[in-house]
Amino acid sequence: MTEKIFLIGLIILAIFAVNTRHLRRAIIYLGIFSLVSSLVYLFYGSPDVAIAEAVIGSTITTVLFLVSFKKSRVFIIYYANADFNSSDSRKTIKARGQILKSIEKFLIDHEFEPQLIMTTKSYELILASEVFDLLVYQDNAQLLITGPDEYHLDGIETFLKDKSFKDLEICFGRCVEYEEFRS
Amino acid sequence: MIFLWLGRFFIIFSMIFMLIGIIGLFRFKDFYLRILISAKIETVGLLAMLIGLIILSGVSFASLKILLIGLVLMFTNPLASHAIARSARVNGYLSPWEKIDD
Amino acid sequence: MNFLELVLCGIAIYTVFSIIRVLLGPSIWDRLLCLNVVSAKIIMAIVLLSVISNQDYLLDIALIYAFLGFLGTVLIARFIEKRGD
Amino acid sequence: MMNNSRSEIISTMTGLFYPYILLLGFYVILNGHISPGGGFQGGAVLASVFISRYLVDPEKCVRIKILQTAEKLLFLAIILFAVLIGISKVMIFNSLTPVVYLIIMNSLIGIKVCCGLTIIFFRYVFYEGGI
Amino acid sequence: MINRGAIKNICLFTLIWILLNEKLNGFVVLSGIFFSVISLYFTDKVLLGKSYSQLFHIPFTTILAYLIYLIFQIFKSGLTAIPKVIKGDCRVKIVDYHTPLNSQLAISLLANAITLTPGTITIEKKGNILSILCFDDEEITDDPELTTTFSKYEQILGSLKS
Repeated sequence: MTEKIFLIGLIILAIFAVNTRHLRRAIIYLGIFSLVSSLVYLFYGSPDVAIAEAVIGSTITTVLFLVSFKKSRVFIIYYANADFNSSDSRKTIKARGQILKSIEKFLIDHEFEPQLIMTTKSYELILASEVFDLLVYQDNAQLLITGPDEYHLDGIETFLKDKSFKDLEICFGRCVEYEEFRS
Repeated sequence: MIFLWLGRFFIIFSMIFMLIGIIGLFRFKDFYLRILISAKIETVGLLAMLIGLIILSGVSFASLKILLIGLVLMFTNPLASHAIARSARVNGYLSPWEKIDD
Repeated sequence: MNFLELVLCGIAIYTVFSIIRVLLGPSIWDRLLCLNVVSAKIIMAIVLLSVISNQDYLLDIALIYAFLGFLGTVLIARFIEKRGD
Repeated sequence: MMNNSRSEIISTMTGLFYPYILLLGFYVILNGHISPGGGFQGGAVLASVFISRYLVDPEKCVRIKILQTAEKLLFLAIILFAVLIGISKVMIFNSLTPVVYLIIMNSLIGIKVCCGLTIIFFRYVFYEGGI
Repeated sequence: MINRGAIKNICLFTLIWILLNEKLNGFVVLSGIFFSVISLYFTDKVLLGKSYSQLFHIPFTTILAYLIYLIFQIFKSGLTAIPKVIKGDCRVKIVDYHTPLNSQLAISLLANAITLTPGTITIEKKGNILSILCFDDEEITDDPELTTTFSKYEQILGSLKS
């Protein structure tokens, strides 16, 4: 009875670890998988394997996953808002979430590891001090997407063109100045 | 006989504590509140469960080993929660109460 | 069903609920926190199993988890703190 | 915000556990023939001491060359020991009781596994970019 | 290298070795002393680079008083945290606490105790200033209860040398 509950949990964890889009989450799912599976080994009477699973699963495999995960190409996305305390309308927030999600989907399809950073800094400060691959800047209902790399920006533009976001006005900038975007 | 019921009392006490911890995990909407209350109440449940099992199994090498497990957990468990809370703080993960304050 | 077996079953149900929180958790730190919670539950279940079945050698495995379980959590936490969700 | 990357509490408190983890590893290796455990598991426990040392001072590396030589020598020793026991069983009956044979074999395997896993860990962490 | 602290530590490790083996005879005691000496020597020479016995010198009475008071405090504040879970909403703040302790180990043990109690978590330690995450109650402004608890820990841990 009890071990069947743990077995069902194992199956759920395995499915989620394989299907998730974010590799960091997969590492944590696999950590819990190894914990639960070592308990299941005990239920079926093999403490030898359980000890090996406990030691290896909690230390060595974690290190190996983390080091090999660091080698994947990371794509840094900065998201900033013009006024941080602004209470946007519900529709705008929903559309912004959809856009960020579809950019992440595009990047994962092209074998990048997206990393989303939300800041409260101003536009000029981010351009001057931070290293980024894509900058998403929101001013009420307007959205500016810019970045130093021409190639991926073109790809994202063609990818986003197919979908229509009616609540946001998207503007792509190669090296657009902030004043031009404002006017 | 009294030891049997004392041990059972401690185990039921720990089960109630853990139930409250699980409810808290689902009820709070903020990470900092979850780590502050729920995860720590789980630790209370863990220690109470180990004390109950020591009382149930009497004086033997096995109960001394359970005592050793409890002692070790009292030194290693706070390290893990400190590492998690510090990592969230260093990264600048904001929670709703801070956004209101700024 | 024995009293201790009933307690073990209860811990199994609690573990499943913690796993659901791991799968739901909005940020990555919520998931990491629940890994810590699940590992505490598993240690408890191993100690209970050893008391139920009177096999003292199972306590060694719980002892190994108590000593080494925090290493994985600390390593993952350290990795995440620079890179975010 | 806070800039330095390692926590002082963790680096202070992890040092407290070193001898206990070593004792646990020796216990798992030596009692491999009567309780669960054995060479591989005990060696992995011993190797995790080095992983926890990485938390304390991340810059300090071990000399990998020495570990590699030791691992090769231990591998030879395992084979040679088994062959010698086999020969002596043929020549003189029951020269060594099985318990002593198992303990010596387990401890050789344990130290070899500890060397191997430590080499893997430091190789990954220091030459492949670190965590 | 051979001093009283090292002999005390070897006795402690031998006790733990007997506890792990779950039997008490001459062979177990002898092997326990042997492996204790080996692990202490290995820790000193390879892992730490310093003397373990000097670095982690904790008197037995101190650790006993610390643990007993800690368990008492954990259960007490665990009971007081239950209404907060049922109410379901709280506010959190970060306070800086300045300890008069000067030993590195004593401050770490204090931080451990703070983290283990429900309701408070140590986030950062810099020198002897601890950043603590705790509740933000409107009624209690100066946290007198928190400060008395901490000063009790400091009284217990004050005997540790730096």
